[in-house]
Amino acid sequence: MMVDVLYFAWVRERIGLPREQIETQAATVNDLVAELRAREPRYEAAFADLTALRVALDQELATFDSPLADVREVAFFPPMTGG
Amino acid sequence: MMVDVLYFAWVRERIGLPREQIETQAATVNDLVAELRAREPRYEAAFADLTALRVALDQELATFDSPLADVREVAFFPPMTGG
Amino acid sequence: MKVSVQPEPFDLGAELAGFGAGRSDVGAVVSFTGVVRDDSGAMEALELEHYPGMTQRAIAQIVDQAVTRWDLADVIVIHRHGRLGIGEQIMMVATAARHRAAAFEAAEFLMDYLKSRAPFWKKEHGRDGTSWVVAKDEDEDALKRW
Amino acid sequence: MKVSVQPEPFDLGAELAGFGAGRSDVGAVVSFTGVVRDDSGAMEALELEHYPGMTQRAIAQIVDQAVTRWDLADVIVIHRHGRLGIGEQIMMVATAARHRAAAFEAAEFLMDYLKSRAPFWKKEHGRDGTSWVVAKDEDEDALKRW
Repeated sequence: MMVDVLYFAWVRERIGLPREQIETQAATVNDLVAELRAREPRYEAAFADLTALRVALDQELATFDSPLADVREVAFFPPMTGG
Repeated sequence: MMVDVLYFAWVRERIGLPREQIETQAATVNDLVAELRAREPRYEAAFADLTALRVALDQELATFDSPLADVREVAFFPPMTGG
Repeated sequence: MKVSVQPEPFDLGAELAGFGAGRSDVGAVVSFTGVVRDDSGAMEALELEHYPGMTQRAIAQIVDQAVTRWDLADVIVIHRHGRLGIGEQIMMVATAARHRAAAFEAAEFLMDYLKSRAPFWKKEHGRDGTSWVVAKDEDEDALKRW
Repeated sequence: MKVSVQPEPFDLGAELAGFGAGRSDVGAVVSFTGVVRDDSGAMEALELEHYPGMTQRAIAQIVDQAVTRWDLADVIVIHRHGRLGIGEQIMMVATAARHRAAAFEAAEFLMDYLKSRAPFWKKEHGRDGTSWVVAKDEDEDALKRW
């Protein structure tokens, strides 16, 4: 399946792009992260510490063990600092 | 000694005047209240329940057992409802 | 710091414009505005009596306590007296601080103390007559948290 | 109810003028305004990045939670993004309710959730370079009280 993967804040800076389309068979977010980490050192660096990251699936906060079935947009970012 | 005695809210309405000068030898607020209650039924009515009243001495909140020495202004009123 | 006891209306927006401005250490501004409410559906006006000699000083003492307790860059308290219609603003409090917790806590502290320690008394004028607003036990209890 | 995510400044006074007006059941209005602070003395600007598709909806969900939990007559949330100078307003929240406790609590709830659950990220631009603001443990802990 094709998913849009979005990166924000220092995740975006570390990976070097704000979004990309990815063809994946990953069943969960964790599986997708494993695929990304295997790609290049900049992905490895961005995903080195998952406790420092948050994930949203189709624009709703989710957990890294969430299934990716039917998900069209995955976003990775650091803990939010609004307000 | 002469003291200015002020009444506010329903205390003022029940006694029928906002302030008066009183010549008294009362040692404490309680003594002054006893003198006032002995005057007329409208004072008796106003001071019937001291738990429903507050007192300020020279514009500072005080208690009914406070001494009156050197006090020039005594104010009686119900619990405040500001804000 | 500004404390005002007045019969006139105040302009909340004008008071807040520029409040805490020109300081690089203000990150949080909280305001509270009290408005005349009609719970019974039969109220016509709210009358606020106060103790002119004491009011300004009592409020200033409450503000002093807040400033001692929290690190506040600025404070406003404006409290009206006289006869007010439904929906009119009764009073306002504003606090400016570095962080939101201090600004919120100080504003709530000020409100709790103004409610029970500033010499104002409210009388409701309604179609069925007048009645003095009775202080609530919960307002006195609210002071215990500070 | 009003939720706005925008790069433009907002006018706090204009937003609050008329907020909760025309209702006889509003007795309390609370507002919070977040302002760009310079703690280091070397900051030049604060940049706010956000997640356009998600932000408006995430804020609306937080407002829905507040409205479910407290009896609120009205709510405003305005949050800016983009590059802001020291002293500029970042965001505002306002709540209108019958009593002060609900107005204060709902405003604090909204702030706590916007801080940690609305998709914004702050970057400080200073004379010595740039750095992302790190979320504080205490901001995450603040959610536990609700």
